[in-house]
Amino acid sequence: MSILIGVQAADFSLATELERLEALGGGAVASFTGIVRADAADTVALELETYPAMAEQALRAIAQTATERWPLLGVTMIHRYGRLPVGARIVLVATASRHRGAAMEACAFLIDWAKTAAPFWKKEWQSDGAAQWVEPRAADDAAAAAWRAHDPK
Amino acid sequence: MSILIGVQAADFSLATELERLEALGGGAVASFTGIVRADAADTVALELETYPAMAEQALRAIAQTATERWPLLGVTMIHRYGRLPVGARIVLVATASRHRGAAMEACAFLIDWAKTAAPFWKKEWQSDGAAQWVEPRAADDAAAAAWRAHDPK
Amino acid sequence: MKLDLLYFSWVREAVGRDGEIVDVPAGVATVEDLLALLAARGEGYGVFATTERLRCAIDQTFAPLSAAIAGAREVAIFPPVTGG
Amino acid sequence: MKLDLLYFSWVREAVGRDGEIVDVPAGVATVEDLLALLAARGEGYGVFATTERLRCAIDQTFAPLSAAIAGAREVAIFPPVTGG
Repeated sequence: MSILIGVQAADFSLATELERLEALGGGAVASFTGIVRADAADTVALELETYPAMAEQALRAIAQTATERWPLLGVTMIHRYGRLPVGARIVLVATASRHRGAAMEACAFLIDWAKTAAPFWKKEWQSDGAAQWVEPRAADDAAAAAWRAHDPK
Repeated sequence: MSILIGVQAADFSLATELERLEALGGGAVASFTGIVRADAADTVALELETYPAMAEQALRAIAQTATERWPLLGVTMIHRYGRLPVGARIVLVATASRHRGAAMEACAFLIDWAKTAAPFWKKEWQSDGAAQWVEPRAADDAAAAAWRAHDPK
Repeated sequence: MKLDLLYFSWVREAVGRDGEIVDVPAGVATVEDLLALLAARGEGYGVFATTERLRCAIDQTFAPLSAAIAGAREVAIFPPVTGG
Repeated sequence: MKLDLLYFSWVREAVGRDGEIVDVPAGVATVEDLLALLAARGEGYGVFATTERLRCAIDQTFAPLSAAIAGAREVAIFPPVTGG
């Protein structure tokens, strides 16, 4: 099992990260990338705050849980922090498996859990300089909770 | 809606393809890559045969169906043909959406349907020069059939 | 009626060619009828008798073997697909 | 008992600092007790009274607010996470 965790300000390379998973010989690689979206018309950036000492181990625990639930060969989770303009990548979760269903399901699990079980907070910056902290979404809690009841294939 | 379909012998660039989807402004990009896996110890390559006149429109019809079932901003499906050694990419399906669930579900749909509704046939080549056509898998038929009964979010 | 036939995968290999033009006689109404006609040629064409293992496309759209071929220009015969 | 406190997101902004070392008096057994102690300082510390909006981690592991702090070195107080 190959687990790669990144908590970083810098952007990452999709090619590098996915090729690392492709090379594990599994035949199936799935990925999800989250990008800063202009939710309100005047959002110009998201600021991602993290708890540095905790973030990497929280992501690693999520990845570890995924490897216990699905037959995975590799898991990559990279989460950025700092001020990220609209269009910038925030997070990558990606998996390698021999089975496409396992790769894709685990990927959905990883991002759902990253949203509720990793210490990151988002602040939305507007063009006029105003900013507000993003409120947690009930749908995100529900998505994470659904996996607790879920019996993976 | 941006649909990109490729039926080609050449490899593709994950960075190029995924960045195109990221640029659509949706905030969520999901992908699945299928790679030639050494199933038996002595498989050295897969040979992918296609029905060229039909393949692109069959993939386009699958992509179109996905856009009708999920709120997508973009769909990319690239399927290679020819002799592909172990480790080579065979297929990429990727989606962009405002919603991570839609992006990931549609991605799973696209690959499940590509396996049963696009005119490609795989032949497995062994190191001793022997080769056999891959038999269709009942599990693939079941996965595709499940989507017909599935009510997307 | 002239019809373009295309063969793929082990159908192509059994027949020894990737397609041909056939002159469809009267009374051959469906792909199944066509398969029976081809199977009757014997030798490699015997592959067309294994209808439960065969699939087809008419003018580049998947169709059941029971589909009518009237008006068709191109019929492709192949095993179940295994791509992806 | 000396304890490192860390504040994140709008907790940090309300308090005006990203953490501090507190000397935990006897009788303060849980994170909830600690929050009450902090809230009693008033002003920006009033944020610690909004316990239903607060979450915590003890020594870098998520914990319920009812968790005991005996033996802890670092307690972080923050709103529900919104990353990903």
